[in-house]
Amino acid sequence: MKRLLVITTICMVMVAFSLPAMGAKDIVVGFPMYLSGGGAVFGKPSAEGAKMLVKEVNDSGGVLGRKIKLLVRDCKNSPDEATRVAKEMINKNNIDFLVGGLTSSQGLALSEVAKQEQILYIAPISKVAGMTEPPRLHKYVFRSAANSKTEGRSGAVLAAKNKKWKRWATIGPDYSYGHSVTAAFIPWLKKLRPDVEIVHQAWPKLGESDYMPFINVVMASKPDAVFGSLWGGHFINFAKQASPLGFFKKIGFVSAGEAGCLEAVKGAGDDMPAGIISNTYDTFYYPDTPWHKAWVKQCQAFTGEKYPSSWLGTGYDAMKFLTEAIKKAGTTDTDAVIKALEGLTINSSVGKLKMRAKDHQAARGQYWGTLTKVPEYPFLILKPVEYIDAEKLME
Amino acid sequence: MILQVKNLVKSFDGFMAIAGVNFTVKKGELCAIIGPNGAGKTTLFNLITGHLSMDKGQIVFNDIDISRLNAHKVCRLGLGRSFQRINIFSRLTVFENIQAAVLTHRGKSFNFFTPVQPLFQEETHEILERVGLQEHQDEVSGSLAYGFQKQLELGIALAMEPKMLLLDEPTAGMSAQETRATIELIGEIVKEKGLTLLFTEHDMSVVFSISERIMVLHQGKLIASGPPDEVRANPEVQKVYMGESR
Amino acid sequence: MSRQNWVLIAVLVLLALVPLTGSRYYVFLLTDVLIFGLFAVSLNLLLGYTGLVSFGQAAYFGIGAYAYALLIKKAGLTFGVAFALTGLSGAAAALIIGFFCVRLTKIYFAMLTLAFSQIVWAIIFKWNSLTGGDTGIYGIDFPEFIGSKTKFYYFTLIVVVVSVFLLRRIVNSPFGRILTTIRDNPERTESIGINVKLFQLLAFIVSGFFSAISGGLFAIFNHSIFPDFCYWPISAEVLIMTLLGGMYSFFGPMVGAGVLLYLRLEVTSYTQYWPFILGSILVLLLFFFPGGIVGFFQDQIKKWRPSK
Amino acid sequence: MNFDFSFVAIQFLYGLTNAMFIFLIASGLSIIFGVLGVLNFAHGSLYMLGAYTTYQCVSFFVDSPGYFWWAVIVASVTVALLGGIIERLLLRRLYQHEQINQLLFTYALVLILSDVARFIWGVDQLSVSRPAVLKGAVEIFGQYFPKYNIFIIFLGPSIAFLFWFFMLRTRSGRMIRAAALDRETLGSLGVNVDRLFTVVFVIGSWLAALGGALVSPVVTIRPGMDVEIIINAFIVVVIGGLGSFWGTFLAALMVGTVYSMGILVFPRLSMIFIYVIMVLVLIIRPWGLLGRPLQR
Repeated sequence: MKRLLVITTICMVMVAFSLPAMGAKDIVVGFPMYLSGGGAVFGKPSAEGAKMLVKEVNDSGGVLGRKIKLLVRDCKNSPDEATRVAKEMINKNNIDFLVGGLTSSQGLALSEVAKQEQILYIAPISKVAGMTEPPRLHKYVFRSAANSKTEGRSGAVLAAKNKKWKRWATIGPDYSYGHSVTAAFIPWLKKLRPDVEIVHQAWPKLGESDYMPFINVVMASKPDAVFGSLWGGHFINFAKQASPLGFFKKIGFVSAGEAGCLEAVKGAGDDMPAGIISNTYDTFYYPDTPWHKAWVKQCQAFTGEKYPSSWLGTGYDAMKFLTEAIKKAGTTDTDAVIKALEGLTINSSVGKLKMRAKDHQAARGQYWGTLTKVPEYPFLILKPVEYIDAEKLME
Repeated sequence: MILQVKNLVKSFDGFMAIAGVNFTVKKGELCAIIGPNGAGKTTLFNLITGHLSMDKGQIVFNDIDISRLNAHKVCRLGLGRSFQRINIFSRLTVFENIQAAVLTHRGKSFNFFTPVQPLFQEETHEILERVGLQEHQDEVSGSLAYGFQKQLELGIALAMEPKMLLLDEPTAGMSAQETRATIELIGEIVKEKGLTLLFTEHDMSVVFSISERIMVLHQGKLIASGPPDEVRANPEVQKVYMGESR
Repeated sequence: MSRQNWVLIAVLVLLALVPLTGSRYYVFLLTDVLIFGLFAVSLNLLLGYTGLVSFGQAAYFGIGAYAYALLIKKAGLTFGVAFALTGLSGAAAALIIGFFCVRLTKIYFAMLTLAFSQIVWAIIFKWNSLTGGDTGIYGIDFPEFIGSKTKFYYFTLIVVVVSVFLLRRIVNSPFGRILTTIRDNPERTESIGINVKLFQLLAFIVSGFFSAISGGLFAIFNHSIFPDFCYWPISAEVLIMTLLGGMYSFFGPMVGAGVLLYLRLEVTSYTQYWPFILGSILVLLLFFFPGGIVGFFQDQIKKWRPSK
Repeated sequence: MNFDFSFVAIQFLYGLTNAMFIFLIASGLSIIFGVLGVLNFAHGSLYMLGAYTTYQCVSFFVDSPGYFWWAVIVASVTVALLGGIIERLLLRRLYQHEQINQLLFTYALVLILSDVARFIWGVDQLSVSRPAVLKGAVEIFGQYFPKYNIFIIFLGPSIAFLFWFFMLRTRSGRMIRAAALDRETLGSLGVNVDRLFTVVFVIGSWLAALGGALVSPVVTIRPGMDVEIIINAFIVVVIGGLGSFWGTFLAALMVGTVYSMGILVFPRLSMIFIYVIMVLVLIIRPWGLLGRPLQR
């Protein structure tokens, strides 16, 4: 009897909670993000970055006199979860806009939700090129991240600089991102350097914990250099296992997938190989300009960390595109905001950033450089580092 | 001859459980199999009813070779069975237990959409009455008293309208009073329906009171067979069985 | 008509009226609940009625979803044909997989069902050209005649009600009664002349059929499908729904699906530690309410009315 | 591509290393199933906790000599004790329940422990350095092969052998084997079955945690590693035969080497090979390579 009473009470409380909050005039943005599991190390700072922008905007009076309300939800590592969470937020929380998703398949999944539900979606991280290309391109999807095509091609630009690297191998996770970035890299490299050949392609599954057999096969094919697209923890795992073999000493390595980001260099510790060429979304130590310094300060203040994650920029930029577009449109009407977004240029974490009207893809380049040990930092940084502009690499 | 067992052999991991057993049972006969614990009685039953597959030998029931048949086929030929440990459908009611057996016996088990409840009410009640459980028909069988569960098990066996009954220790775990009542019930039913009975039993007074013939199993072999008095007088039986006195 | 049937009709009428409230939240939630409810009830034909712990039921859900999507998008079939074949695809897969599984018992059975579902998942994941690999199949639109969320809700309601009605007829049929005897005591069932393995296989096929139907419905509801539909956490989730509601009552799994989906929707709004909460609910359930929600209320009712 | 013999041999050795890790995890899973009859989904969680605790201990002990080994010992024992507590306080009460309840309880543990780890250690990728003596690589067949991997290749069989010795030659070992064969009889012989179950669960948990501790220098320690490993461990245990110790060893060797050699032949389909082996085993010998068929 007592138990019955307890259960009834619990039920009533729950029903009370579920009554939709009425009267909110906030602009509600749904932000599904990979927050539990292996990719959470990037999902978390990305969500932080979005929150930082929201705080910045709300502190200065909001947009159109309305506050932004950001709903961050965990969507684990699967596109299935991302779809479900997004649909829940659309139907339950009546979100006005959708931003988020981490893996490429999540980006594609959320893009599909946006199309079906006719809600504006901005992808802050997912890179798979196909998302902003026909047939999957549609009017509701935008991407503030770089795409795999520009990433792969910019990698090729750096790779082509070393004339000694003729025999190439690739290693990438066996899923959409790995395939698409590698597919962008190879033809561009061959275009720049017709004399190179691809001697082996390794495709470990996403989340592989044992790269040793793959490393061995790659080494057996005797390449001069390897193009990798293992990101985040996957790269750390790979590096930890490859380092003892002298892999990075013998073979050049060009790594897409933000292997040069702070999380990776800190996570790998001793095993992070110096001398490899890699990229990152942005950095807190470069460029040395006043606006970038101010931005880093903002990040430091917001996170309370001395070396803030470079991934803050992903969530920040996507949200900035959205809020700027709403400002420009003067309304939250989806069609009007879409119009406003097309061709919009914002002041992003990497400087001026333009959302192309043609394919809803931000013309975003990448910081590339060589991982180097410097006395100022307790970890490797990209030095020299350059920002490779995307416009030249995009169609 | 309703049952013929020829040269039956079964071993588990090299242990000879049944080492060449031969016997026959006549129609209408009341036979007991006795033997010390571990003599192979239950294994023998399991071999006959197809719950275990034999290594060698042949079993003929009612002129049909059942040596290689599965348990469910054997039982359809009219060989009813009860088990040493309680073996009923414990989450179902008493009525449903019996009714399930009636259903399969009447070939209705492949019916997917007819409501089951009204089927074979009469037949089921008849059996419930016969085993004295009509009072308890709506109780969940798993919560019945032990003796009732044993009766229910008998009822399930009877619902199949068998020609022959194999009862494995039908009074195991019963009080003296329950034992007597159960034995009387079995005796009555067997006579009334003209059944053949083959049973195992540890209670010697029960064995000698109703059996017409007794077979003694020891270490997987039959060492004696005959009317109760003859078996009782057999010196070898006395040595291996009675001598153990338990 | 019995009291239970009156209650069911009342619930049905209420469900039919929900879209009139104009709340897209409830329509969304209930569509989801109905689909997973059907999935859980079809699993429970194995779990609660036949005593078979299938730990790979997601396979048939996923096969249903992919079969529907492929038949519509690649084979270009009309909706009616594709939807009918969806159920059959699940039944066919269950026939093949079940043939091997029913030879085993208990935990071995559970392991084998799990193994097969992982294989189904791996095939779908790796067969890029057909299934789209990790990115799945997208753009599965509502069929024309149910071209809105409300219409799809009614469509789902009808399909689920018909399916559940059929399943209920099956569990109350002689066949269903035999399944319960197998659950309680497979050995004894054999001794009343039943080919136990055959009956288990039949139950497996029926369950696979309706699981695939729910998968097909979910494919339309979700508009895109992913290999994760076949992945083992989905199997675990539907098992939890079933136990939460109560595996020994016919509608228990439906209730479990409703409670779990609703809870998840609410809890995830407040915290990202939903797995922790789900785990704790599960532990409480196992230790204090082993009969599930419906089982618990049935017990309470029995206590108030000791004998009938 | 043409492969030298040396590369194939090295590839095989990598397969062996992986096999030994899987073996450590799977053997614990297998012995718990063999004796307690519980299929422990949370085994992967104990492995993950082993890795996290090792990380924690390494940061505590980092200044003392041989800190890595102390960390491994302290971490694995701590997690083993946690396993014991879980068995004593919770799992024990479910032995009388249906098997599905035990299965779901261990699944609930997976959910709870993953969030507890996330709560304590966050979502960052953590890493532990290899112990000083095992840094670097040695030359085998003209190729470099990491010292740490050699250590693991030798450690696996040693543990298998010690275990085998324990099971065959000691009284406790004989009791465990007897318990795996027939629980009821053992109880009637006056053995304290309750305590035996706890001991077995602790041993199993220890093996899982040891796996986690030893793997920590090779991979990143991160959320999600629990679920990744448990699937592989299940596959191995199924192929080898539930509850069969040597079966687990054999299956781990098979899975580890087939996977790494498969990469040489069909780089993308290596995982499928493993599943195919599993299906074949299940169809031909459902009780596994060295398991015993179930009577009834």
